[in-house]
Amino acid sequence: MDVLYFAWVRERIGLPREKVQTEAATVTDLVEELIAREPRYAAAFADLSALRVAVDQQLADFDAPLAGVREVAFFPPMTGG
Amino acid sequence: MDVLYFAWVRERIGLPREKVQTEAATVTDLVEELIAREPRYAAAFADLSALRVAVDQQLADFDAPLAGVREVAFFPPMTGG
Amino acid sequence: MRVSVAEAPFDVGREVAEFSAGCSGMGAIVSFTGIVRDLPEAPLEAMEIEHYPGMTESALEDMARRAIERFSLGDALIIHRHGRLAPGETIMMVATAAPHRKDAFDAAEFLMDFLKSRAPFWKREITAGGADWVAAKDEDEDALARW
Amino acid sequence: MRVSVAEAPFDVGREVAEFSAGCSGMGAIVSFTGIVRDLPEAPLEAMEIEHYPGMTESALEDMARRAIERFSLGDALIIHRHGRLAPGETIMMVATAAPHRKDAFDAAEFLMDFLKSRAPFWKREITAGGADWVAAKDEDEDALARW
Repeated sequence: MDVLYFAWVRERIGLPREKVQTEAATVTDLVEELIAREPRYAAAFADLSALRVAVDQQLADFDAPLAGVREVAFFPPMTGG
Repeated sequence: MDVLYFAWVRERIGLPREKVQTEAATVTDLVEELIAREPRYAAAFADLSALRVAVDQQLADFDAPLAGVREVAFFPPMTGG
Repeated sequence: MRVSVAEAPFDVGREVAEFSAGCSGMGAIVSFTGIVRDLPEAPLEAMEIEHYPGMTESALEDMARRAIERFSLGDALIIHRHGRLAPGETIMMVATAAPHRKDAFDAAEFLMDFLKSRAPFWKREITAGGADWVAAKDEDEDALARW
Repeated sequence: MRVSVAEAPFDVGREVAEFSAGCSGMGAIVSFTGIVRDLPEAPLEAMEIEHYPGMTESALEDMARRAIERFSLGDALIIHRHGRLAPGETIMMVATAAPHRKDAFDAAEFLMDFLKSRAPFWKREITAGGADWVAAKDEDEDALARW
């Protein structure tokens, strides 16, 4: 699965995207796996209320299932316009 | 005093403006004087709720006083924009 | 602030570009353009617009000043044509510039609501069947109540 | 309907003129232009805009489609830049065309409200003191509630 990071999430984790081998059932499960890896992930995911997630390029909730998903992206609230 | 007519008021009365010698105290008094003149005025002023008035180029009510006024205009509700 | 009442066509793109370029410090620009509708089911030959020279200009200036004050605008523009216009021709435009989008949108709607019912213009539609003065709409009068 | 996401500047005047010219039968056109604010009291060196290639385009297309359907638009346009922009540069614009003014205004505000909080763009302000990600505003999130 491709995992993408944008804005300060990208800065804290230190890379814009990576391949992740995971059996995580939901986004929350994936976040927990990432947090367990290294402190920089824990720092990025410290406050989930400050984060948004897209699953296969659609905005989603953290309890969204990951079966069949190819791409998950984490980022702060958007500031377009 | 200059009296101006616009849109279908102008068409019914048959002219765009005229000089009127009047001692009318208010717009309503002026309207009554005009109605008394000729049927075309009576036709134009038959329904005052369908008319608007400007006194010296400012929108006004029909009870507006005419002392010192130089120009009165009658017209239907405006349709700009 | 600029107000223009004229018979001649104007270039919407150029007006928007010039208005935007002149607005330093403003983050939001809104423009509204009104066009003579060209409807196949009700073919219009022309739209004729009569106005009240003198009062028109002062009424538009007054509206622009009120919008600038009420919505803290950096600038406002009103252009309105009169005379005979063909379907598809541009009738008028307003533009507003404000620090943030809500004020720019509100000010443009404020100007349009006042232009519709408080600026001395009268439209007449010319069709094959004759000429009809456009009736004022209750909804346009109602739209003023919110300001 | 057209959606454009690009780093290059665009010509607001030309876009508005072309959009207007292509809208037969529409009486009302609204445009919104967003500009990097140039404030003497808080000098900005640049605004950097990051986005999510792929998702951005599909999110904007989805918003434009929803606006067209919901407000019965004749057409809608969204242009949004990314990359590094100087103060005074145009960030983005939307334009809407509808038979009547209320739908054109509502649709433009609808698009702006969704662009602010639902399109994957992130702004960073570069000043002499450093670089700061622009925080999302509660009022922008609240603005979505009305649609």
